[in-house]
Amino acid sequence: MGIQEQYRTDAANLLDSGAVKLVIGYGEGSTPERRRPIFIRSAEEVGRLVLDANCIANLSAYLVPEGLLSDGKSVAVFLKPDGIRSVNILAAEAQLNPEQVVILGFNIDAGLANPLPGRKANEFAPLLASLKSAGLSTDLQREADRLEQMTAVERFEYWKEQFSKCIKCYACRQVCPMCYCRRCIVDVNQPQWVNTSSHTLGNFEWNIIRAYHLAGRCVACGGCDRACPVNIPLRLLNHRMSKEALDTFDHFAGESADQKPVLATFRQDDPETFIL
Amino acid sequence: MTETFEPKIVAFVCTYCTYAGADLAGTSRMKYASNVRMVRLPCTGRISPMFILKALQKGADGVLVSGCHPGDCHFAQGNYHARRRWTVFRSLLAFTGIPEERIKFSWISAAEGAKFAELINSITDEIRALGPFEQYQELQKVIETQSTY
Amino acid sequence: MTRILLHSRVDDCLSAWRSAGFRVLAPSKRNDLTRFDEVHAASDMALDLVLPERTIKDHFFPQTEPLLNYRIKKQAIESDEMLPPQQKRIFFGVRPCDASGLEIDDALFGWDYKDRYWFSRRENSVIITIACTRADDFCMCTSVQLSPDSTKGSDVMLHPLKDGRGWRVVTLTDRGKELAETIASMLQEDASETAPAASVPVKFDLDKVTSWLADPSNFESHLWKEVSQRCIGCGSCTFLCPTCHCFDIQDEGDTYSGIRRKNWDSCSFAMFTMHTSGHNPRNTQSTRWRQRIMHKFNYYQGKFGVNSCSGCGRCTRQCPVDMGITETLQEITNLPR
Amino acid sequence: MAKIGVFVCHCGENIASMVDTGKLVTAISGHPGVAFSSEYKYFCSDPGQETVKRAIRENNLTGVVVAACSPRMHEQTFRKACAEAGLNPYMLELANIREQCSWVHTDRIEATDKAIEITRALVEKVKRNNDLQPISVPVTRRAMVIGGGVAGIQAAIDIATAGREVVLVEREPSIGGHMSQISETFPTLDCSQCILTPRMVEAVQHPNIRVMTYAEVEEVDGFIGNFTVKVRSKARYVKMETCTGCGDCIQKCPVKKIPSEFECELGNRTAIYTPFAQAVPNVPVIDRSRCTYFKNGKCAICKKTCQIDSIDFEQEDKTEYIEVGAIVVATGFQVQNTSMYGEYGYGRYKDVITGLHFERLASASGPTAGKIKRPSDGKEPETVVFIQCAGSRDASKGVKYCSKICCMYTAKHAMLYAHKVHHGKSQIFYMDIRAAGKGYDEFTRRAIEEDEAGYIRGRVSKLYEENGKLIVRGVDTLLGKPVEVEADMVVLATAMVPQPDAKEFAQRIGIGYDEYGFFNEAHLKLRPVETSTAGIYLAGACQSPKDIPDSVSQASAAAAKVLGLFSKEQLEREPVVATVSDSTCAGCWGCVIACPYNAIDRKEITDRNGNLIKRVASVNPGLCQGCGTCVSFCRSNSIDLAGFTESQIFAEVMGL
Repeated sequence: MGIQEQYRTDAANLLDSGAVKLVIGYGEGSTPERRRPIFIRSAEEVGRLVLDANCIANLSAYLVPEGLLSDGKSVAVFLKPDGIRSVNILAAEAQLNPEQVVILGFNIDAGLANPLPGRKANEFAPLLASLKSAGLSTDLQREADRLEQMTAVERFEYWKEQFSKCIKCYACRQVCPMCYCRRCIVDVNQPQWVNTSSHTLGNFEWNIIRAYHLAGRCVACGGCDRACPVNIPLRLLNHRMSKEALDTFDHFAGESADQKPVLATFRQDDPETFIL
Repeated sequence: MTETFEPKIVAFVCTYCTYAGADLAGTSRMKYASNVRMVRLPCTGRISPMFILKALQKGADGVLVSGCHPGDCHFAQGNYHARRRWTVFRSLLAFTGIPEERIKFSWISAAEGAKFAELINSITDEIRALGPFEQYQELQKVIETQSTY
Repeated sequence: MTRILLHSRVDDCLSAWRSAGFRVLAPSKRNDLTRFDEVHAASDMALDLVLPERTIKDHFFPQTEPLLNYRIKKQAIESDEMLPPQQKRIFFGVRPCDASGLEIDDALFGWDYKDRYWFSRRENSVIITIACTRADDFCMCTSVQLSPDSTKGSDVMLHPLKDGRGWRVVTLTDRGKELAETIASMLQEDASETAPAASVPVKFDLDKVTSWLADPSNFESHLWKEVSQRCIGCGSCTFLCPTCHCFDIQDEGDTYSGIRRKNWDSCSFAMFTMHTSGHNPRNTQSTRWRQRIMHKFNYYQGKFGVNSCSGCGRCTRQCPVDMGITETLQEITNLPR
Repeated sequence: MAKIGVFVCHCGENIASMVDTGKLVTAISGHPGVAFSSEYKYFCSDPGQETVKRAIRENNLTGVVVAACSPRMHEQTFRKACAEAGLNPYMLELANIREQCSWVHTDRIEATDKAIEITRALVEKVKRNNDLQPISVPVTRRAMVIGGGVAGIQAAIDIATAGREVVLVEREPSIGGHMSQISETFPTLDCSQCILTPRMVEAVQHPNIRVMTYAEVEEVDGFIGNFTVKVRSKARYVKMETCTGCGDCIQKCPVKKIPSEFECELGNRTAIYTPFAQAVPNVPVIDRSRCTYFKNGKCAICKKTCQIDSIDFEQEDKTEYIEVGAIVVATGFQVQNTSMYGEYGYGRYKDVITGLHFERLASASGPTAGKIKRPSDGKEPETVVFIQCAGSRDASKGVKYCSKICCMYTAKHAMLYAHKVHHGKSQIFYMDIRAAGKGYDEFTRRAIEEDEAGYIRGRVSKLYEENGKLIVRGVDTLLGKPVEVEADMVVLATAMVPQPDAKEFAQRIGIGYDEYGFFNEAHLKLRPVETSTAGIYLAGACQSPKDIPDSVSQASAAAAKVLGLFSKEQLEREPVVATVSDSTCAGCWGCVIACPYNAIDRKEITDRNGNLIKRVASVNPGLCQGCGTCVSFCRSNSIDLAGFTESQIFAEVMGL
């Protein structure tokens, strides 16, 4: 039995047994390659579930809307390792109870979706530990290196051009599992810290502050980057922050559900190379 | 242009150490450059990264963030938290092309009036040499003008 | 009499137009984004796109636009209006859906008060549209009673020739004719056959949709929740839409001076209808999505006699969760009656 | 509409000589919102302050900026003036144009420009200042002292003698702590028991002190002035109320061979026991794990023996909640287990003992009645080797810090040994002799000069047994030669370490601790007896290794802090505290984790019917110290800090 069939069966069993009230998974999209999030509430519908290498979106953001988990019932969700890390962070930040999240875990390798054993976030601890020791994406690092090699002036020009495209649609924020704030900093208007107008200055501020807010929290699912309708390489900003968290503070976002936020904690011997 | 460029520098400081250190420089009648404008806060822990961005928007050519030495924080831990935030935010700014030379961080205690005066002078010299932060200021100028079509 | 413009003469046209004081914008690709941008040569253009990612709306109703600047004085506040420049522009290689979008929005920006920002730009612009010979999975102009060679909103229509050498030129308005005169010498008489327009299948039944939407009992239909379940509430569909036109007015500045700006806003945003009291009449994504559909295919129709959709399909094409107008209207079409 | 008054002070010539005050007044009077401006020679003088007050009244000013010296100088002066004129004192800002302007610049034009900018920015800030009222917190004027060693006893007596109630909680069956185990004390060699026992009795008999022994603090809730402490009194199986402490039960108890903890296992105790003869209270406890009755239901000899029926096998642990306004933590220390030093043979050779063992051997009330007898065969040792820093100052195996007392007690041990075994020879391996303290260096000199303690500067590399002798091999670094000493007994100057459960205890009561588990003071130099949690104070070796005089001083200092807090019924606090916006807080608890003062709690928001809507952070103004660390952590800007609000800072920066 392929993974898709297996997980359809698992989903049906979970729903039938009442173990979960909802399965959040992937369905056919509007083109053959596209997959879209779908919500399955009865075992009869599991045939709509699709699982293959095109299922790349991190569905964990659908776990946090208010009210979904407040009845104490469980929800099953298809998650890649990045999504499992998101669930850990959401749990660490008290946005959900990981006991209520049944994970249908998979990864994509060589164009195939493969099952990952485990059902609850904590069962994936060894997997996440191995991801941490494997380090951050070398592909992203190569892209980031290209920027790092520029002069500051060139880098500023690069980002100025990129940010000038931003239309402040906030797709990056909306698609992000970590952006669960009831009120985003950009919507604070007393005082208006971030210029909401989508001119380059306002866009600069918005994109910088969002990256900062994701420091030590981004799991590199790439959701924002794909969602951006104007193709700003947001992944690079987030990668830079992840690198800082990992290299400097040994913090790998979402390693466990009791991980403390990297910016709400400290060590007395945190390195400081730049303070005069 | 014969007039030398005088940079505008905004400093965000904690009241217990760096602000007091600056006061000490004053009571000791040390002399330093007049380019820095201080914003007094209770603790470096109160200094949000947005402050730095707003200072840049207001045309600052450089920013200084300063507080108590590690272990000396009046609030015990505020500067440790601040240090982490600075580490992260500073690398982000550098990555987006805001030169590290323009965003300075320091520990200056209430006893270090001389260090304060020297630092202000050296930062002012350094940023004067860098020239105005035109790239960022350009962003502000652009929004003050109507689009070209 | 038919005249054609050969691809090889486009550069000549550009110089002629430029010397006549026009700025020419065409689809181009810059910094990983396809959009209308100023071009100086045919090689700058990306005319083979089905559609650029962004619409020409951006150049008539910019995402952020200063309205006035002000200076806070001790006793009073001084202000000066900031009007758009009177720059003559040519939009070359517009698609029929985007061109139609402009005409759809003319109704909105001119019904009680003629929006100076919109119309001064409209009046200074000539729209040269290229009929579509290709479409993609998301195109749906035919579903909203337009077509791949619709002339709505265009001043000049270019029909690609079958042999791919150029376009047949059809002038549609006085402004279009005037413009064609400026390049008369670069056009040639030719009877070459034009390529067939793209075939764009009809995806939903607009009449069924509009009558269903007009029925007040469907306002609370369970359909709204179902179709919007995965909507994440970003504004990308509205901001990439050639007809969406909601905006917000913001003052931005420091202690001493500032600028009042008109910024795009989106009915998808939770904050869009947030009252100061904290009450939000559209407090769920389904009510916001319903508003968007209702506005486009019911209210706008009722007020201006036209639907506020030109069928470009960007809402689905660029949706982060593969949603969009087409799917909802198909669902409505397929409802049992 | 803001009506701001700006008062530009000349400070004699201090400001006026470098800042063109007239120009400053002109510039600022043209600034939006400035309703009044004036300059004067000395605004801090009485007539100057009168001018300010009059201007406030006559112009109905809503805020005041005094452009003068540092707020650290005269903020309070002008706040008071504002209050006297009917303006909220927090509607004042001081523009520092002296210390940070006129005194440090040399160009009058530049200085004037800077003064104008500074003043303007603060006008913008003060426009957004809010009326603030001092926070007043009711104070329960009863203290709890946790730990009944010498520090705890001292703190309790000091507080009680000043007239306040104290609850002294000790987890052992008797108060007294480590000091009661000590034989004589340096540098005076007076008997530890002799000086401590009267204090123990005083504590237990003090009308204001309630002593709870054999009791554990389980939880601390609340905040300064208003703590609720959950205390569990462990079952003693002996009725405190009736027991007379006659000791008959102890005499008759058949289980006699239990190594006594108090005697460092050099002596034995029974299953029903008091840790030592002078225990306070002198009421025994039954060691349930060793008692035959509890094991198999038989025996109960103690119950039969007791003439007043004070044995109660049915007793259970009792939990009570005690309301207190302040807490003194005096939980003391432990000695490090030195068995990790294979080279010293501790645990392997019976005659390698710790300093605390030696105290018991030397104690007149100890297992050997004060005779120095080695544990293996009870023989009097002819040669004793003392090894200092057996654990301290050793980052690789022991602890990095200096335990501070070992140099002194080793000298004392050598002395006591010399006094008791006149022909005995003592050899002390040491790294440095740290004898800073009143009479301390004299004391070590006496050990060397009068009592002939042989000090060898060097480390011990190996220790082994040969022919009934302990061979101590080391190096004398002063001579640069290896040395070998044949000893009959070896005493290790073991490190002082925190209680094994110190970290967990600190978490439970909400105070900080260092990498070892010593509790953190709020400020090492300036607030050494306070913790970062307001209302909780430290005394004694739970904070860092300390000797008796230091522990007692700190205990009295802590008592003084408590009494200061208890001097008023209400605690008045600066209103510079954080507040949370319930409507926007997402409940991520980052602020809760970041707060250095544990001042942020989780609060439940419920609807009218009591159904939970959400959980949000909530700042306890009694605990908040106003650092603002939470504010800059909060991603959604849902926390703000009074006096330094986001709006104020924004306006200040945008006004520059």
